[in-house]
Amino acid sequence: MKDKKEFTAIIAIIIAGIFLPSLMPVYRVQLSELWIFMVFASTWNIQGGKMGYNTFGNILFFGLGMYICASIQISYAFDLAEWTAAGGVKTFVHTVKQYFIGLPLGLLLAGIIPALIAGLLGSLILGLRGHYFAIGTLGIGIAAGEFATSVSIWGGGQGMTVPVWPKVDGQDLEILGGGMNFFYYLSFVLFIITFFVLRWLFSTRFGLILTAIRDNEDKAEAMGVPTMRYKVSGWVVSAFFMGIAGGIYGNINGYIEPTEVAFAGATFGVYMVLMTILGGKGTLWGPIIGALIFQVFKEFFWTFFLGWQLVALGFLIVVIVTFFPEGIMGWLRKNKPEWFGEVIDHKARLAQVKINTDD
Amino acid sequence: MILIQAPFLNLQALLDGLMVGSIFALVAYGMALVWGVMNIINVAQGEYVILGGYITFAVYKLGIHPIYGMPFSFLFLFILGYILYRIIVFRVVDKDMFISILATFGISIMIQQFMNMIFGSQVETALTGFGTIFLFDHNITLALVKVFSFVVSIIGAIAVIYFMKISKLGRAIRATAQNARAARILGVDTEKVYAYTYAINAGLCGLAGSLVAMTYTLHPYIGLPYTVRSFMIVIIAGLGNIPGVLASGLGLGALEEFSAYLIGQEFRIGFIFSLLVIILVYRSKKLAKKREYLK
Amino acid sequence: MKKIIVTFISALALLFSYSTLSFAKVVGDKIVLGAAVSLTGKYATNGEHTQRGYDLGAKIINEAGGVKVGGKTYQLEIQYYDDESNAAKAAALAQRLIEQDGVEYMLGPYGSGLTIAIAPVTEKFGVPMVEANGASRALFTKGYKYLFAVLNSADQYLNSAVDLMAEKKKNATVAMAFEQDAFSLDVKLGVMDRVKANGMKVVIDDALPKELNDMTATLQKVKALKPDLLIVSGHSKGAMTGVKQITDLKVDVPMIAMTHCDAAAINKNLGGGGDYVLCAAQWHKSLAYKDSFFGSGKDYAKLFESIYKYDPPYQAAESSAALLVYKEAFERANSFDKDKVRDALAQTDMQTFYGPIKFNAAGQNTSKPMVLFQVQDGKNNVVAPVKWAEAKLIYPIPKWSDR
Amino acid sequence: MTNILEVKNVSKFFGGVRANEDISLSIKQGSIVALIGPNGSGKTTLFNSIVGTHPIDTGSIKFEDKELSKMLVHEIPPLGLLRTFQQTKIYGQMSCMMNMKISKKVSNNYFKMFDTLPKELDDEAELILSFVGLYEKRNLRAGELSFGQQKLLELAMALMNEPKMLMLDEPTAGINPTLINGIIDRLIKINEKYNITLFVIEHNMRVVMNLAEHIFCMAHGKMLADGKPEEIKNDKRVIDAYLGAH
Repeated sequence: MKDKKEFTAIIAIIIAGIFLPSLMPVYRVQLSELWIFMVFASTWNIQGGKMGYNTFGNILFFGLGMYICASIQISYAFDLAEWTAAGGVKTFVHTVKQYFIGLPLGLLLAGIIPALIAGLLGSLILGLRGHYFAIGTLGIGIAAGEFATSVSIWGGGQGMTVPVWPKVDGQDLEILGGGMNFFYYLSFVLFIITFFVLRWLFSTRFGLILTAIRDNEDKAEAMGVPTMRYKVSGWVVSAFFMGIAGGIYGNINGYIEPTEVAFAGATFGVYMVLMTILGGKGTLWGPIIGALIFQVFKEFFWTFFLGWQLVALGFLIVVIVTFFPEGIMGWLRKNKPEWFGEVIDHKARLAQVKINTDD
Repeated sequence: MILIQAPFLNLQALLDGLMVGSIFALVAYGMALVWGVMNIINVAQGEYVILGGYITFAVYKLGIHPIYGMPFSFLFLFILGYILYRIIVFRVVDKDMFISILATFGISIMIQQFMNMIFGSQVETALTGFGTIFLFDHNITLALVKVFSFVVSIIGAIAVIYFMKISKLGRAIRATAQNARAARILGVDTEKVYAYTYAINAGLCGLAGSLVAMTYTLHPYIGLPYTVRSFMIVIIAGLGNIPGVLASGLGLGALEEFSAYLIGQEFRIGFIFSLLVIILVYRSKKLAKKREYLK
Repeated sequence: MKKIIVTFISALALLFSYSTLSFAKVVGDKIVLGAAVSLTGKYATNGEHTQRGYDLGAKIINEAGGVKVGGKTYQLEIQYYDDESNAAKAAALAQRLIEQDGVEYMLGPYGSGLTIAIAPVTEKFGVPMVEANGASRALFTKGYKYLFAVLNSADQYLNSAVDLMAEKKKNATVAMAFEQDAFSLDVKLGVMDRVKANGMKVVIDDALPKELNDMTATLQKVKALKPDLLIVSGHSKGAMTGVKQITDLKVDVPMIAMTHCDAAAINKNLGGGGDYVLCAAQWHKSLAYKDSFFGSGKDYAKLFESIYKYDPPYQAAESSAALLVYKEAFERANSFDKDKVRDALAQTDMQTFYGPIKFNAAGQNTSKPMVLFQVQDGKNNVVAPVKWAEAKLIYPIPKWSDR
Repeated sequence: MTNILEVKNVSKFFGGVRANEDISLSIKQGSIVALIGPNGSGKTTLFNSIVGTHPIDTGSIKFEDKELSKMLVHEIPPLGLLRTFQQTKIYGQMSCMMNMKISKKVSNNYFKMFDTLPKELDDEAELILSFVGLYEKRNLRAGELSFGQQKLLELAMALMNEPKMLMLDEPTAGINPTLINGIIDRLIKINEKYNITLFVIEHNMRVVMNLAEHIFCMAHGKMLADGKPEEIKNDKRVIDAYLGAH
């Protein structure tokens, strides 16, 4: 894609990201969700799009991140078990200091631990190919949720609450306009970082090899590429950002529940795939556009199709995957290849191969 | 450990397991069929089952004995399957399998919602009034309805196998499964074969569903476990291995029943999925030694 | 690339266009209450009971002249969203009702799990929420200021059943099967207290999965260990599956206690299989409570049945009661300021067809006892507390061989 | 001259089928060697065994005195031994240039993964593409090329990787006959200019005879004969088993 256009797009997004909450404060939740979704899609795209490994398991890292972050935030100040045990008869309140040391700590570990787990699991799971990989990861995602239901330190099926935004003498602390704004900007920043990291990653040899793996893994191996190393590294990157996204989302939602909030394979786990496909697999911008459109549709359904929203969603899914399997960017690439730096001159197509032996 | 305190429970668990397993096996047939022939993983499997159950339940509500619901369930789902194929599924047959997974997922949540609207989300069940049989002076208890469903699913299974062997359509399906292009060249109308394969799958699910309605309880959102298990069964058995499907279906049922005693029922799904992953990884590792991978 | 920017802009435009939809807490002569209930998903049955309860409450109050505030009468209107029985959605929708739709008075969702998910939100925005279906004890230990529950907390549901057992038999043995969710786990807490207090012995303690449709394993254990009391709690699924399979397997237990029997209508749907089961209920139509809107419980039941064609489960009754609480509070506060309303709610002390309602500091209705009824040939007859008992407890449950 | 590749008593069974049975051969540094034999005689299996696509049952394979038979597929090319495929394998969605550039050999250092491709790669890639005659097509998606052109691209990609020895599986199959002389010339140049040892499976005897200085002939999974082209041409067994078929 032409640099100038990309540049304008980036600027547009950054400006939007900074000013939207003040333009429409009442939509901050959906907006933060939008940025989170963009992170979902962009990171899923590393496997599903670039590498051709369709995973349903990335939700695992999201959920882990969510639980880890919350646990750290709490246990930095209090006893976690006491906190989760039936809500605890006494009420816990974080001081400003406790809160703002616990949170970054939590977010950091929420990124690192899932990344490590991805590294360990990766070498096992990424040995699977095609739909076996899809099913295997699906298994991991759901199993994680089911087992989290019985981790009592996390409140098991009860779920657990997340520390509330600290109060200074009764009033919500005013940083960046209170908790909601704070986490909005947090998710926004996370997205921006993710975006630039991926943008750089895809421009390096790494990104190209991922595409090579998608196109023909055997060939890559035969050319001496240690593909497993690339695949695992890719998953680690996804896990890292998904984990942090989870940590943030947990704080936005205020309440964590194993199978519906954290390891929500049936909702988020599927959304991230749809968003990417809708926008266009394997492109940097596809997932972002996909997420944007998807989120708008989703909110739209909730508002106007009360009780029918899932039917509408199901219908949307079917339409997307049957009619636009290559997504918006795919469509563009077909019709506007020059935007993707692909010179299509028919001279080249028709040109005969000639080898002049006299040189 | 309860299984040791009451040794008869082992036999009991085994029998219960086999009976549950037989229903799973029936559902798994359909999946194996569709997977093998059309290279599609049908995620809507579970919803077809539940829908089939509701058809039987509707019949039961009319005051007719639920066993007469079975043919209705089968036919209704058969037709539905055929229609769905003609509208949606045929678009994803030749596409990447992942696409088909998503498409059928879309179908499944739509069906869930429609069931919720039509039948309500009340937990329902159809009573057969079949009695209970006791063996070994009341140490073993079997609900006759389970025995009944066991028998039906076994018969259903055998029927499928024979259908595949004998009937013209069955042979066409097998041919297509082996090599669609060759079949086409030999004048098999693969489109038709696909459509009927998918319809038969749905029909089988319907039949299984009507057994579920009589044996267990129905709820619009309880479909997933059936889909999951049929995955498992087919993967363990391997594609195009119909007798294997029966075996692994029964095996899984028993295994699951024991896991319910040993590690607790709340882990059933978690257990199944972990098992799925472990099996996949194990098999891929074994192949990796031969420098190959699961295809 | 242009296309992308265009999409982006147009998307924003769409997002903006929502804000025109949102409307304020009081429009013209309408007071808007917000509620996210489960119209779909695993709680949809009870979500529906809840919604119907709310609707009926609003209907009756409006027909009786609505709510009088500052000499002007207002109609109650409820804005619903569907939380799909999903905690994440519930929380998001609460945010949405309050922020986008400007709702300032919330009604609770169905179920403890979802109420737990919503409570932090209403608390954050200081919006009062009168909830009728969140029984988990966890709700009342967090020091929430804006949460008011008209129902008894879950840890009281089956206590009286355990006590009954204790009366009948010294150091009896107990088998338990609880779903792994906020509500059932709390029921368990209460039960465990009583079990300890009465020096009973727990022989089976099973956890049921969320996608529950088979509990053969538990029941087979019960057959093997022959406990005196079997307790099952897993919403309607649990009650239905439990009774169905107890019937199929002819499990003989002297006493069986469950929750959600009436929501699952086990007395009708299971051809006598549900007989003799003890059921915990927040309310029962036979109770002699009265108020000026619905009259007695029986009248409420009649009215409900005439509209929705089935006997009202307590989930509906308590939901209707929530509306009465709001009306009364509005009129005492005589203002729409949400904090004034909140204080008025805190002082609530009223009689309804559903029972007396008076909140303690934690916002919990303590003045109303739970009731326990037993299914006796297809009818739900209250057997405890003795004060309300219509019929004698049948104990032990006759063996299947004699039924 | 030293032997660059030493294959000793290699056997490979697929179930009951003997794909390779007790194969031994050695290839001199810098030579061009051909491997001929009827279809299904186990030529490609031997190639696969050498580059580790499937493990061998018995025997040993040494490349520059390093034992290959226990190595994984991706560990072998860095040693300088590369193969092309009978059914072409290329990265269909990427442009030919990209195909070339990512074929460049890199050190095994982990962080090399995250290098951006240096500019000068373009010149090198273009040079090699024009060497095999694909220059005009460098910006097309590799998937759009014809089978023969993909063969050439694969050859080019292999050269990009700067191997010491190159194993070509039917390099002229599917290639426009008018080009064959060109290919032969190129292969010889590759051998001389870049001093790359060539090991070629080929059915086209004209190519073989013009190219190879030593020929191995396989039949039914066994090594039938080997020797100078002239000897092979007149070898009775070879004529019966293979050439006779012409």
